[in-house]
Formats: sequence, structure tokens, C-alpha cells
Amino acid sequence: MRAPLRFVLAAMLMLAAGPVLVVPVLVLPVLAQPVTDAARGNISASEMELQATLRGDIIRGRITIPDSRAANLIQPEGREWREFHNVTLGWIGGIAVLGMLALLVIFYLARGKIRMEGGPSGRTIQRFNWFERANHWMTASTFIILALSGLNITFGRYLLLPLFGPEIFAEATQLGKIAHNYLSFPFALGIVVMFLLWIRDNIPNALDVAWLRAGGGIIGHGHPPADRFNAGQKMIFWITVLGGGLVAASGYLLIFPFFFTGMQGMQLALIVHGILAVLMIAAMLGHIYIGTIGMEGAFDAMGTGQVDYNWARAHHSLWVEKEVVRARSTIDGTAKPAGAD
Amino acid sequence: MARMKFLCDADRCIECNACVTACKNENEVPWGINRRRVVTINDGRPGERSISMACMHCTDAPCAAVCPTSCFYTTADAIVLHDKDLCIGCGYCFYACPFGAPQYPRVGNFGGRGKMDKCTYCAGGPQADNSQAEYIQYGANRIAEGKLPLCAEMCSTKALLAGDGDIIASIYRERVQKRGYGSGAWGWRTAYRQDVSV
Amino acid sequence: RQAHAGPTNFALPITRVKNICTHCSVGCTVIAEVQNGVWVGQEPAYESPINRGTHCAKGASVRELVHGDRRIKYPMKLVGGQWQRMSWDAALAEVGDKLMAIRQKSGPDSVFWLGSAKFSNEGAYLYRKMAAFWGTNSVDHQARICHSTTVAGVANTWGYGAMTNSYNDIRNAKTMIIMGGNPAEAHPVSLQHLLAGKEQQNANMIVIDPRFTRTAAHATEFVRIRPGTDIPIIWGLLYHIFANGWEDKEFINQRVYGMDDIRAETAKWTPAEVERVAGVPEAQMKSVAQTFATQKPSTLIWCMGATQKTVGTANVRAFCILLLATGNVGAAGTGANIFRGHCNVQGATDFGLDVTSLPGYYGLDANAWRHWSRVWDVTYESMVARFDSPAMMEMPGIPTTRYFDAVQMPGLGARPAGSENYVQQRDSLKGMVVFGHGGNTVTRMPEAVKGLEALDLLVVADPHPTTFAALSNRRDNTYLLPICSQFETSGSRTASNRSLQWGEKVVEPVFESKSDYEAMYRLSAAIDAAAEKRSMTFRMQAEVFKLFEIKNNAPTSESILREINRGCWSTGYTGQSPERLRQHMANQDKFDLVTLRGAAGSEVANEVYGLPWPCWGTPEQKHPGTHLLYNTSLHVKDGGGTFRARFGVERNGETLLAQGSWTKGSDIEDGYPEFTTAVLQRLGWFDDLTAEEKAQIARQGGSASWATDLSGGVTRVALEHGCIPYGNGKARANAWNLPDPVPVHREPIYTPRNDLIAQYPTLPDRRGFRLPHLGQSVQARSPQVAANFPLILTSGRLVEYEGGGEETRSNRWLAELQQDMFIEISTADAASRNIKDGAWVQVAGPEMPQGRWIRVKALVTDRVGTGVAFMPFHFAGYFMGEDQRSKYPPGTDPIVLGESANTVTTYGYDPVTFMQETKVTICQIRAAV
Amino acid sequence: MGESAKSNGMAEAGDEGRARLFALLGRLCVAAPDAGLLTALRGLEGDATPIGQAVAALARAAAATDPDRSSREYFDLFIGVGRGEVLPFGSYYITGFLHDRPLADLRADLRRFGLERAVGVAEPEDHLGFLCETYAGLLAGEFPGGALAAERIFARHMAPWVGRCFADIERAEVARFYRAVGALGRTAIEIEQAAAALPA
Ligand SMILES: Nc1nc2c(c(=O)[nH]1)N[C@H]1C(S)=C(S)[C@@H](COP(=O)(O)OP(=O)(O)OC[C@H]3O[C@@H](n4cnc5c(=O)[nH]c(N)nc54)[C@H](O)[C@@H]3O)O[C@H]1N2
Ligand SMILES: Nc1nc2c(c(=O)[nH]1)N[C@H]1C(S)=C(S)[C@@H](COP(=O)(O)OP(=O)(O)OC[C@H]3O[C@@H](n4cnc5c(=O)[nH]c(N)nc54)[C@H](O)[C@@H]3O)O[C@H]1N2
Ligand code: HEM
Ligand code: HEM
Ligand code: SF4
Ligand code: SF4
Ligand code: SF4
Ligand code: SF4
Ligand code: SF4
Ligand SMILES: [Mo]
Repeated sequence: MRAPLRFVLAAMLMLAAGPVLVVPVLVLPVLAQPVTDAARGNISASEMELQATLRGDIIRGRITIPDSRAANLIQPEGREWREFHNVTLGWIGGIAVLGMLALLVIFYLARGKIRMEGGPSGRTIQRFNWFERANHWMTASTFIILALSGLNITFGRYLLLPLFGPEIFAEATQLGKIAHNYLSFPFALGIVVMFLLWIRDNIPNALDVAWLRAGGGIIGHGHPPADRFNAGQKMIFWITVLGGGLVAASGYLLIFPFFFTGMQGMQLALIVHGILAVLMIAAMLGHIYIGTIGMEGAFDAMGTGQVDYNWARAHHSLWVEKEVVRARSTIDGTAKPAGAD
Repeated sequence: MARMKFLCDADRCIECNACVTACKNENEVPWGINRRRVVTINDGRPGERSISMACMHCTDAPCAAVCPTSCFYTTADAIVLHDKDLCIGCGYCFYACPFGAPQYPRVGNFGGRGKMDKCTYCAGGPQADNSQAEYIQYGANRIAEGKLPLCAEMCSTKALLAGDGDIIASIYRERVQKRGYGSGAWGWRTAYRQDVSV
Repeated sequence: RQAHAGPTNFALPITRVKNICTHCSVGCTVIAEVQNGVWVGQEPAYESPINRGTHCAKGASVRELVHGDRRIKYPMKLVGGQWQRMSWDAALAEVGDKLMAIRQKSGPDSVFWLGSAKFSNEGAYLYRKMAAFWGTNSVDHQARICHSTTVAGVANTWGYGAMTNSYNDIRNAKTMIIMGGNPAEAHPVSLQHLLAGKEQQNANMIVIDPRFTRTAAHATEFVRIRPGTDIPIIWGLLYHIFANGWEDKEFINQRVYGMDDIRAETAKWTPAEVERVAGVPEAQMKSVAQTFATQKPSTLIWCMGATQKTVGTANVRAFCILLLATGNVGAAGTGANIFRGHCNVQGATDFGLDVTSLPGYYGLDANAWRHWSRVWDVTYESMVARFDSPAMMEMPGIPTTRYFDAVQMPGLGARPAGSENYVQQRDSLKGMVVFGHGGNTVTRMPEAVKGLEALDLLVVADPHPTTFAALSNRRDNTYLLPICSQFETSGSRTASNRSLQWGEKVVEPVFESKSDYEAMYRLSAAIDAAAEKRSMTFRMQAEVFKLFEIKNNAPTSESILREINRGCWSTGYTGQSPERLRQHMANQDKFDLVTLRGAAGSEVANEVYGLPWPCWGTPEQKHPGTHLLYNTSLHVKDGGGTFRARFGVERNGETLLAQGSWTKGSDIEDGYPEFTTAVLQRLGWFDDLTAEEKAQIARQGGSASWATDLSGGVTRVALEHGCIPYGNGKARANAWNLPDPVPVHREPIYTPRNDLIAQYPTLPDRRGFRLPHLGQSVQARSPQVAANFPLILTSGRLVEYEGGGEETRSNRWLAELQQDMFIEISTADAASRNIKDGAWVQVAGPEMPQGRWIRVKALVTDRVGTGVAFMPFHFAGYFMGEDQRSKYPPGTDPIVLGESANTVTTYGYDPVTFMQETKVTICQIRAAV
Repeated sequence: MGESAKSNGMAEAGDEGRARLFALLGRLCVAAPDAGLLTALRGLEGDATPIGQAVAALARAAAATDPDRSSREYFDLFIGVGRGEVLPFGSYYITGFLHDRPLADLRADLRRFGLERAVGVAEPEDHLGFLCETYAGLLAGEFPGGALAAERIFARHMAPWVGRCFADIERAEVARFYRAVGALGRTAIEIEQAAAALPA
């Protein structure tokens, strides 16, 4: 009885070395039953491990200490997670961040700074009040620190460790981790506030289709009509709200390890967190580009809160119209600070 | 140089927890940190086996691969150790470890974890051998004293073998040949990509 | 606080001190590394042939016993429900005074002296001696609740109540049955030998148990039985053995008496009946029977699953009979391998820490008292004067399983007319002195609480406060005396295999704790002082300690052992001098792993490790000790032996002496009776005695038996002639003096199989040990309550905890491993009760107060079969839901507390020893509300 | 003795003053103060230095207690029935276990300096009070070993834990009078430690 089993085992060993995709298909049916050493009722460690590896199962038992995680004897998915963290995330992160940077450089070189048509008018209009701006900057600054400290966790050991040596790097990473943990709170708060403040103006509608079809005016020259936020900005909004929300949610799973979930959950949370984070970073790079060197006049919206009338007309024609109407009524009616809605 | 490994002969292990307690005693490991533990699979059913598990000191150690601060190092005896001064307690090694070996004290904010702790193969840490500083952070350095891990030395049934991988594998192989059965070396496939074939 | 010590400072010199693990009877050597009187490390003791460096969790943690902060540091007493610290002198003075008050008013029998299997041999002997000088036989220890039935059953079968072989010798077995034992948890290091034997001999390892235990996991065959059906199983096996002629006819003819009576009884146990009663199918029974009888040598290993029963003695007898029928006694790889309990329960039993005997199993009759009076160098008459009456002197005392009944029942003075509810002594129990014993380890705890509360005086002398301190609502007259562990004193302990091992003091007793020796010595003085105050002439200290060397306010263990050597002829405890034992400890590495013999050319050449008793003659005669009892293939001087001829020479015309069997080189090539001076004379060997020996015998009255001859001459001459002094008899398959001469199955008192009660009833009500002993009248309740308590409840051990668990639950390394009291319940029973693994459940038993439950966690597992539940008994500190932590002296409460299994366990006692029934009762489990 | 220690008001009196301070701390940790000692303590005055302040607080605390109360306090704090609120043993503070390796080390040093615990004392030598008294005796030159021994005892056997232990006494629930003793002890240790840290 044992001899054929050993044969199966040997076969499996060879198969395991073969193409990863083929193995489960070939072997699973054979292994449907736990293979036992019939003479003594023994389980073969090696076989069980192999099956577990192939199926991604945990070999789990009973343990007397209360820590239920300790009851996992062998958890082969740790290997998959390692693969994700060291390889997949590296690639996705690398491509997303570096790719976006490269795109922006190319775009800048090709298109240069998008100028205000007709130059600044000199007249301004209030676009974001102090509260909106403060919240934006709180979110933005914490995001940047989160991003840098996060990226450091993923890439620092390759990029910074050789430069600074282990002590300094570990110290910095430790600080980064603390910052990452604590700044997650203002960041998450910012996301929530942004959501509440701006959701009204970010519901997608028919205008957005047109705007998108027209390429947002970035590619061409004409400016499709847009309300307070155009489709591009809405995308940033939704990326921020949804992506940020998920990053935060997954992040909190990570901050309170095993409080909400088990080992697989933790691994999944890290996968979600990592991928969304790097994608968000890429998206935000684009946003930051437009908000600064990419477009003349854009920064003011978040700087002083006052945008040039011409800029506003170009990008948010419908919004400007409404604002003008409202401004009049405000003057007529009881005093109400502009843009307070 | 020897390639140190652990091998738990599950046909001998009786879940007596001597290994676990010896580790606590020798390294003064605090409550809640279990460098070694015993897991019983198929509890209460024929084929029940208990396996004592700690860090296996893997070949191409996954913990080392994912550590953001690269604080792991492998000794000349192939023992996988880490430097607590560089550890930031992120838990990545725990997520990657196939054996759940890394352990964390509950300290600080949130569910925050302190420096990772794990089985050192009773080989201390990066400081000077058998120094106070080494002991405080890592426990005993029996390897430097020319001894083997206490968990294995005290194992009631001599189920837990520690020492040069080739030697313990041959001890195990001999046992299996003699008795005609054996459930194999738990964790070896995963840790060393190797099996003790008989 | 940081929990880090720093490594051992290698600059300081390290002394390695050897002592013995204080937990179980395996007797693992502990090597302590000591610097400046501090125990700094524990290293593997590779030299020991018993453990070869290894330990179980408990042994690996013993350093903590001396370092933990939860031991009691100072004597204290309860005053109005509050603990108060006091000095030793003050505490002892008060205790002495109160003891004398009880003695004066109610007589010496109103004090119960509970001793300990944790004592060294010397401590156990001393405690027994003290009780004798106090004038009572109510002195007991854990063997009562452990292997008392083994001792009774085995001794009544072939002579000595002890393990016949050794853990190491099991390596020779080809077949082993482990029945009613779970050594993987209870004797973990023994598994090293069992599993090595199993592997190297390709041996059969058959586990017969109601539970699929950690041991069963390693068995080649597991037989699941209904709890309490061991006799049906054994008889069922013998049914097949006799039916197929697999018995060892030659062995039976030569060395066994009464086997035909067994044949008749086993014939009733047809395969069908066995299956009906015990639940084991015929095929499995037959194959086990065949394996055991034909693949020899075979050994039977048992423990509490067999002994803690209303039929404990009968169980044990049945086990012995199976061994006898298959010729599996007295040779390597065979035998009754009785795994004993505590580290020194064997020694404590040997030294008569028992209500029926004086040291060395001499019994309580006048001859025994005269013998010991001579050893103690006091007159017999002076001893008689210490007792209430000569009758009380020879009457077995109150056993520990019933102390609380004896507190609550009136004595003869207040006996209600016609009532059987009385204690057969002047007055009920009033005072209790407990050395080294838990309070949660005896069944019927709700009754125990009442008994404890009714006591006038409770003294607990222990390293820990124990459950006794916390269990009841006592408010005064309760004293705690801090005793040091065996690592803080020296002495010998006898492991399960009868080997004596000497433990050296590792460190000085911590804080104000004192050794048992010192506590007893000073307590005696305090009693004397109290007597003097009352102008009583009664004195203890001068007499009890007369022959000992006193150093630092305590008798030395060496001098006590020498007195043991002088008196314990009956068990061959005469050859093991302190010097020889120390020599063995120093030469541990010279002993063979399997034969335990010292290597040729070494200091201990050919001696058996630890000089297992009997080690005949004086130390100078250098008897090697007896590795295997009753082994006729060796010369008696080399450790050979026969079955004891202790039951006479013939019965009903049939000889009780061996026929055609003798030890190698015996001058008498047949059976022979015990040696006495008269026998020597008849054999013409009397003049082999030296003049000195003759003079001593003359001083003793001119005649003596081998056991009472203080000169040792009778023994010496017998050995010179190749004869064993105790005679060459037959083992008894029929022990006519027992309630069931041939063991018969009797249903447990409480059983779900009420259909079997009529056919297999328990014994009728009777009296014993000064107390009423109810049988059938309690069993009559079973059918009435069965519907409410449908599950069988059994109990036992976890590897991490020891006994009542106060020591081990205070040890943070061990406590971490088992943090909650639990009950094992089968998946089927859990499912039908909607109970999830790890959830809280409530458990109640038929004798608990109505509507009360204990609260424990459910461990849903198929270790137990459907209809059976199991609880570990190591927990205490919760009592039917009440948290008793605050009742411990602050800071001495164990880390882990839990409900006690014995809150649920019920009435039921073995008729021979009053062993408690811990293994079979009934219960109900429900999800916690 | 370094500058900062001086300015803390400790070393004005030099080794002798320190010796007296530690002798007092030792005395108070070995046993509760009797009436005489309490009276003497009430008379103490302190300057504005941290030590002076702590001494003044001790004087006030002494005025607010009596021998009975302070001895009950001492008992609850250090002895207790099973154990006191504070376990004033070095080994326990350093390792979590009583009678562990630090005690072995301490005994080696004590033996080297020819010091011994009094007969009949059940507590091990790493007791807070014993160490303070020993340190005081060494500073005062009453015990053999001299300054070198004092330094060693302090650095190796007191510095790692005595401060924490005094702080625990200061915070202990049952402490009243001993709160002030704890504070004084903690301050004294902080200053000694600062001084020890200075380059010689
Ligand atoms: N860890 C640890 N080790 C110990 C001790 C300890 O407290 N803790 N105590 C020591 C002492 S004092 C002793 S006496 C020994 C005891 O050692 P053991 O007797 O081996 O231990 P237990 O767990 O009490 O019970 C043994 C087995 O009896 C089974 N059993 C229950 N009812 C029956 C029955 O009716 N028939 C049969 N055949 N089996 C039954 C139980 O299922 C259990 O598996 O252990 C010693 N060693
Ligand atoms: N339900 C149920 N109940 C059982 C059992 C069961 O299987 N089921 N098993 C029974 C059996 S077999 C036994 S043996 C008993 C065990 O029960 P106990 O003997 O009551 O249990 P322990 O807690 O081991 O008690 C030993 C005590 O001795 C103390 N001690 C240790 N060393 C020394 C020393 O050197 N001197 C002194 N004076 N004291 C010392 C320890 O601190 C401890 O308090 O439990 C019995 N109770
Ligand atoms: C240095 C970095 C950044 C700069 C310079 C910047 C600049 C700007 C500017 C100028 C606007 C106004 C656009 C308008 O007028 O509508 C804006 C809006 C916004 N920003 Fe940023 N931003 C930065 C970072 C971020 C980050 C990190 C986030 C999110 C995590 C973010 C989220 C948003 C959102 C949701 C809006 C509103 C929608 C939109 O206008 O696109 N910004 N930002
Ligand atoms: C509420 C918000 C967030 C929380 C609670 C959070 C929490 C965490 C935690 C706990 C980790 C694990 C490493 C560690 O312990 O330090 C982590 C990793 C990481 N975080 Fe965040 N984070 C948040 C937001 C962000 C954001 C906004 C970004 C990026 C823009 C980000 C990027 C990363 C990256 C890249 C990693 C490393 C992933 C890996 O290497 O697998 N995080 N985060
Ligand atoms: S067992 Fe885990 S911690 Fe140990 S070397 Fe392997 S991956 Fe690392
Ligand atoms: S917890 Fe520490 S050791 Fe583990 S991966 Fe993170 S930094 Fe590295
Ligand atoms: S090798 Fe040492 S550190 Fe590792 S588990 Fe064993 S005893 Fe603990
Ligand atoms: S000491 Fe040995 S037998 Fe016991 S649990 Fe550990 S590995 Fe298993
Ligand atoms: S408890 Fe028994 S088996 Fe365990 S170490 Fe002690 S003596 Fe050995
Ligand atoms: Mo026992």
C-alpha cells in the first residue's frame, strides 16, 4: 500500500515543480481524499503540505492557548502573499507611479502649461471657501505623507536602505510608520468632509459625457461646458472618495491587526491597500500636476480660493453663470457670504 | 558549516508541551508570546498527530523577503535571525511566514505591536554572544555555548530534533526504516523545499 | 516591569545540583544550575537512565516553583475571615494548643492527619511516625484517592502492591495494553520508553479507554469502552483466551492458585454479553485477546481509569489475573506496569502513610506495633497508652475520601440509637492537619465544604495556600504554614518503578518557608509545650525524634533514612543507605537504558539504578535491588524473586505454595513458606545465624520472622541459601478475603444503563473504616435521576497541570497553556444541545444542590464518544459560579482559576479501600444561560 | 560627584550626606518607623532643591502619621499577608521572578566586598531596604569595599530597578507616609543616576 503512495507522492513532487497552473488541475482529483498511510492511519506531512500549498488551504489543528491563529500549523498562502508583496505590488506600484510621472513629463513637454485663454481678467470669483480649502490641504498633506511613508515600506529597502544604512533607515521607517498610523485619522476625516461638502456637485450627469467626448478641452482647444466640477474633476473626486475610503478601510484593518479579521483577511487587506494606494498615488500625481504646473490659474482655487473670472468661464461656464445669478440675489437679499453653500 | 534545522517526528510527539515550557524557561519569554507551540491535527480522530512548531529557519526565508527594513539575517549555521533594533513591528513577516512563527507583544497605540519576537534557535541576536543586551532582547545564546536548542534537548519523547539538517534527517530516516512508518517531516517541504524521503 | 534576567553570568562559578522532578512518579532527574545559592538555570539531565535529559511541560518548569511570587512566604491565620501574618513560633504555639484542646476533649482520633505523596520518603515516614505517637491511625495521603485499590488488589494477588517492572523495561514488550491510563499526559516521559519499544520491537500498543486520548493517538489499536466496564472487558478477553487455549498452562500450574474459579466466571462473558455491556464487538475483542496472549512478552499498564472505581480493587485483580493466565509476570517485557501518581506516592505508600498500616505494610496488629516500637526504641505499652484504647490502636483510621463525613457524623458518644450514621470512635473529627494535599481533589465537594466549615481547627502546611484555604467560608482557626518544596531540602523519593532517587537541596528555603522535617519537629515541640501547660504528661518531640540527628532545628534526612533501613525489612527498604543512593545519583550515566544495571567495572557494577526495593539486607550486603519483581530467572541475591507466600500454605486442601518453580540457584527447589526462626530451625539453617544475630533475636523474645527480625539474620540466611525470605508462594486468582474473591462486574452507582443494575448491582450497604458505606441504597437513585443526567461524566488529567493544580496553576509558564476549565463533549452531544466549541456551558450532577451548575467552557471533540463527557480535575477557585479568588491570601491566588470537577462528582467507594469513584458518574450539560 | 548633583542639593553634604540619606531610606524600607524616628523626621527641614523639597514632604508626612498607622502601612505595602502591594526585590523587578539571576550576581558582589545578610532574615539580599543600607554603609565607609564597591553596588544592583520601585511606592494605593518615602527615594536615585552618568 505504501509503495504506490510513494509513487503518487513522487509524481506530485515532480508535478509541483512543473507549471504552476497545470498542477492543480492535474492533481486535485487524485487528492480529493486525505491520503493516509493505511497500515497505521498516518497522514503524510509532505502530502498534506503539498495539497495545502496547491489548494491554498491552511493546515489547522487544535491548540490549547487562546490565540487561535497559533492553531494554524502551515499556511501556504503566506507564500502567495509574499509573491504579491515583493513582485506584484512592486510591478504595479512601479508602473503606476513611474508610468504616471513619465506620462506627465511627456505631456508637459508636448503640451506645456495650459494657459488661460485671453490671460487673466483680473477679476476673481470665490471658488472654495476657507473651510473647503483647509480641509483639502489637510487631506492633501496627510496623503502625501501617507504616500511617502507607504511607498517607503514597499520600496524603501531597495531605494533608501543602501543610501542611508540600516540604522538611519530603520529609524526613518519607524517614524514613517508612526506618521502613517496617526496621520491616517486626519486623512480619513478629510475624505469624509470632502465627501459631504462636494457630493452635491459631483453626481455624474449628461454634461460629463459631452465633456469627456470633447476630451475635456485639455487635448483640443474648445472648452466644453461644465458645472462646478467637470467630469475630470469628478473623477478625481470619486477616486479620492472611493479609493480613499477603501484605502482607509483596509488601512484600519491593518492598524488593528486581527481585530476584525484573520490571517487571510489581513493579507487581503494589505493587497487591497497596497494596490489602491499605488493607483491613487498615480491618479493624484496627475491631479497635482494639473493643479500646479499643468494649468495656469488652477492653483488659485485651492490657494486663495479666488479664481480668475476668465479661468472659471473657460472651465466651468455653467457654474459661473449660476454664481453670477446668485451673487445678484445675495446682494438683493439678506447678506449671505458667497460660496457658503 | 552545519545547516541547522528542526524536525518534529509527529509519530512521537505527544503534545506534552515540554518544548514550549523549556523555551519560556530558557529565554524568559513573556506571557502571550509563544515562540514554540504544539498543534494537534485531526484531534480526537484516528490519525491524530501533534506537531511542535516554531520558526523553521527557512531556506530563502519569506519573512526576510518581505521585511520592509530588511532586518533579517542568516547566520553561518543557516539560522534565520532578526535585529529588533531595526524592526518596526509592521507584521509583514507574520503575514508571509508559512508557520506563524513571528510573535508580537501587545504594546502601544491601537492594536499596536512592539518589536517582533520569534524563535532564535536559542542563538541570541546580533549583539555580542551571551551579553546582557543580547539576553534581554533575544534570550539565551545556547549555540554560542556549544549547546543545542533547549526545546529539543528537553523533548520528552525525543520527537523534536534539532541540529544539522543532514544528521537529524538521517536519525529520522533510521527511525522510520526501523518502525516501517512515519508521517514525514512537518514543514520541511515548505521551509526547506525538501522532504525526508525514506 | 520588564521580564528579563540577563543571561547566566558565566564569570560566576556554577554548581550543578541534582534533584528529582516533584510532579509525577516517572521520577525525572532535574539538573539545577546554582550560583551563590540562586537557582539560575535548568539543564537537561542526560545521565539519568529514566529521562535522559528530557521532561514534560511540568518538569521543564520546576525552576519556577522556587522563583514564583505566589507561594506563601510567612505563616498566617484567619481571624474573622481576614488573613493575618504571624511568626512560626506563635502559629505553632496556637496550633499545638488547639490540638491538645481537641485531644483533651475528644481524644486523639478526633484529629485527622492528612499527609502527602509530595513528601520525601523521610518526610512520609516521619509523618506516619508522628501520627502513631499522637495516637491515631487516621493518617492518610493521596494514595487513598489514587492507587489504594491497586495496592490492595495487587498485594492480595501476589504479594506487593507495586509496579512489577519499570518504565525502561517496557522497551522489551512485544505487546502492551494500556487500560485506564493516559500516560502521554500523565507520565509523558514514560512515552519515550513506550514509543521507543513500540518502534524497536514493532510492538503492539493497544489502548483500552473510553476516550481517544493523546496516548491512543499513538496506539496500534484503540478499543473504546463504556466507562466502568473493565471487568467485562478483561473477562471477555479471557473468554477468548481460554476458549482457544492461549493461556500459559505451565505458568498457571506452577504459580497460580484458583484459576479455575476464573474460568467459570469468564464463561459468562460471551462476546454478545461483552458487547451488550461494554460496547466492544467480538472481532476486536478476539484479536486483542489473541495478540496479548500470543505475541509475548506482554505487559498491562494501568492507572486511574482502573483504580478510581467502586470496583477498583476488583478491576485491578482482574488485570492481574489476565497477566497470570497468560504467564506475563516476572520476566522482562511483561508485568503489571502500574503507573503511579505523584512523585513519591510509591514511597509514601510504602511508609504507611495510610489508615491501615504502619511503615512497610506491617499492618496495625499488635505484632506490627511491637515491631515498630522496637525500631523506635520505645516500649509497646507506651505506644498503647498514646491511643484512646488498644482497640483503636488496631482499628483502621478514617480515610481522606470521607473526612468530611466523619466531621459531620456524631461519634460513639452521641450516636443516635439504631442509626448507622456515626463514626466509630469517641467523637467526630474536630481538627485536621493537612500537609501537601489539595482540597479540590476529593469527590463530593459540596459536602466537603460543609465538613470543613464544621471543623474546630484546620492547619494547612504547604508551599501554596491550596483550595483548603479558599474553599469554605471558615473565618477563624485556620492556619497556613509555608513549607518549602523538595528542591529546598534533601531526601529520597521512590519512583513508580520502586527506584529510590536522592534529591539534593538546590537552594535554601525561600522566605520563611521551612522543610516538612522542620515543621514536624517544631510542631511536636509545640504540642509538648501545650501539653505541659495543661499539666498533661503526653510528650512527642523527645520520643519521635529520639534516634535522629538534629541539625538546624530539624532531623536530617540521612538519619531518618537510616531508621527506615533498620525497620523496613518487609519491603526490602533496608539496603538503600543515603551513601548508596548518592553514589547512584553520581553515577547515573553508568546504568544501562533497558536493564538499568550498572556497567561492569563501575562503582555501581551490576546494581540496579536506584536500588529498587526489595533491596535485601544491610547496605553492606550490597544487594543490587530488584528491577523486576517475582523474576525467578535470577538468583535472589541478584534481584530474583517469587510470588509471596503471604496467605498461608494451603487452602481447602490445595497448596498455596509454588509447585515446580523457584528462583535460580535456590537451595529449596519448590515452594516454601515465609522464613521465620522456626522455619530456619526446621530446615537446619538456624545455626547459620551469627551470634550477634541470635542475640538480637533473643532480645526480641527468641523468635522472629524475616520481617520482624531486626538483626536481619533470617533474611540473610535465606538469601545465602538462594531463597527469598518472604517465601515462594502462588499468586491468587481467587482472593477469598476480599468482598468479591473472584472479581465480578458491578454497574457504577450512577449509570445511564439502569437496565443492567438488576443483573450487576453494586454491593449492599455496609460499614467500613469506622463509617457507613452506602452501596445499593444510593444506586437506587440512579434510575430516578437518569433522565435528568443523561451523560456519563469521567475525569482525569491534563499534561500541564498537576493534581489539584494550585502549584501548577500558579506557574505562569504552565498557566498560560491552559487558561480555562473545560468539559470535553462529543460532537453529537454538542450538536443536539446547540453547543459550540469554546462556548461557555453549564454542567450539573445528581448530587449537586438543586438548580446549581458549574460554568465551564465546551471543548467539542470526538476524543469522547457519544454519551460521554470528560473534565480535567485540576481547577479550583470557582465554586458553582462563585469566584473565590478573594478568599486566597492576597497575592497567593493561582493565576488560573476554574470550577472543580469534583463539585460534580458523586458518592461511590470501593469496598476494600474506600477509593472514591471519580471516573464514572452522570451529568447534564447545557449551553450557558 | 558632578555639578548637576550638587545643584540638586544632594552633595552639599558630600558622601556623608548621601550616606545618611540612603541609610534613612534603607531604615524606612526595612521596617516601619518607630515613635523616635517619626519625631526625628518631623524635625527635618528641606531647602528648595528637589531633595530638600522631598525631605520637607517627608517631614510633613511624618507629622501626619503615628507609629501604629505607619507600621500597618508598612505591612500592607511590603509584606502583606500573602504579598504586599510592592514586592521590593531586585530580582522581581528585573526578571519578574523572585530569587533569580540578579540575586546570584548581587551575592557574588556582596561576598567580594565581604558583606553578608543578617542571620534570621528571611528576605533575600536584593531587598530594597537591604540594598539602600548597604549602599549607605559603603558610602559612609562603615563597610569594607570603599567607593569602588559603592559604585558597583549602585550601578549594577540598584540603578536598574530601585528608581522604579520607589516610584511604585510613591504611587501605591495603601501608601500615605510611604508616598513621601517613595518620592524621596525616587528623587535620590534620579540624582545619583544623573551623577553616575557624568564623566568622572
Ligand atoms: N500532568 C499530570 N500528570 C500526572 C498527574 C497530574 O495531575 N497531572 N497526576 C499524577 C497522578 S497523582 C496520577 S494517579 C497519574 C494518573 O494518570 P492516569 O490515570 O493515566 O490519568 P487520568 O487522566 O486520571 O485517567 C486515565 C484514563 O482513564 C480513562 N478512564 C476513565 N474511565 C475509565 C474506565 O472506566 N475504564 C478505563 N479503562 N479507562 C477509563 C480516562 O479516559 C483517562 O484517559 O498521573 C500522574 N501524572
Ligand atoms: N475528579 C477527579 N479527582 C481526582 C482525580 C481524578 O482523576 N479525577 N485523581 C485523584 C488522584 S489520583 C490524586 S493523586 C489526587 C491528587 O490531588 P492532590 O494531591 O490534592 O493534588 P496536588 O495539588 O498535587 O497536591 C499536592 C500539594 O502538595 C504541595 N506540595 C508540593 N511539594 C510539597 C512538599 O514538599 N511538602 C509539602 N508539605 N507540600 C508540598 C503542593 O503545593 C500541593 O498543594 O487527586 C485525585 N482527585
Ligand atoms: C499638492 C497637491 C495638490 C494640489 C496642488 C491640489 C490642487 C487642487 C486644486 C487647485 C483643486 C481645485 C480644482 C478646482 O478648482 O476645481 C483641487 C481640488 C481637489 N483636490 Fe486637490 N490638490 C492636491 C492634492 C490633492 C490630494 C492628495 C487629494 C486627495 C487625496 C486631492 C483631492 C482633491 C479633490 C477631491 C478636489 C475637488 C475636485 C477637483 O477639483 O478635482 N487633492 N486640488
Ligand atoms: C486611513 C488611512 C490609512 C491607514 C489606516 C493606513 C494604514 C496602513 C498600515 C497599517 C500599513 C501597514 C504598514 C504599517 O504598519 O505601517 C499601510 C501600508 C501602506 N500604506 Fe497605508 N494607510 C492609510 C492610507 C494610506 C494612503 C492614503 C496611502 C497612499 C497613498 C497608503 C499607502 C500605503 C502603502 C503603499 C503601504 C505599503 C503596502 C505594502 O508595501 O504592501 N496608505 N498602511
Ligand atoms: S519560519 Fe517564518 S519566521 Fe522562520 S524563517 Fe521561515 S518564514 Fe521566517
Ligand atoms: S515586523 Fe519587524 S521583522 Fe517583521 S517584517 Fe516588520 S520590520 Fe521586519
Ligand atoms: S530553539 Fe530556543 S528559542 Fe527556538 S523554540 Fe526552541 S527554545 Fe525557543
Ligand atoms: S516536547 Fe516533544 S513530545 Fe512534547 S510537545 Fe514538544 S515536541 Fe512534542
Ligand atoms: S512530571 Fe513526570 S514526566 Fe514530567 S518531568 Fe516530572 S517526572 Fe518527568
Ligand atoms: Mo494519583
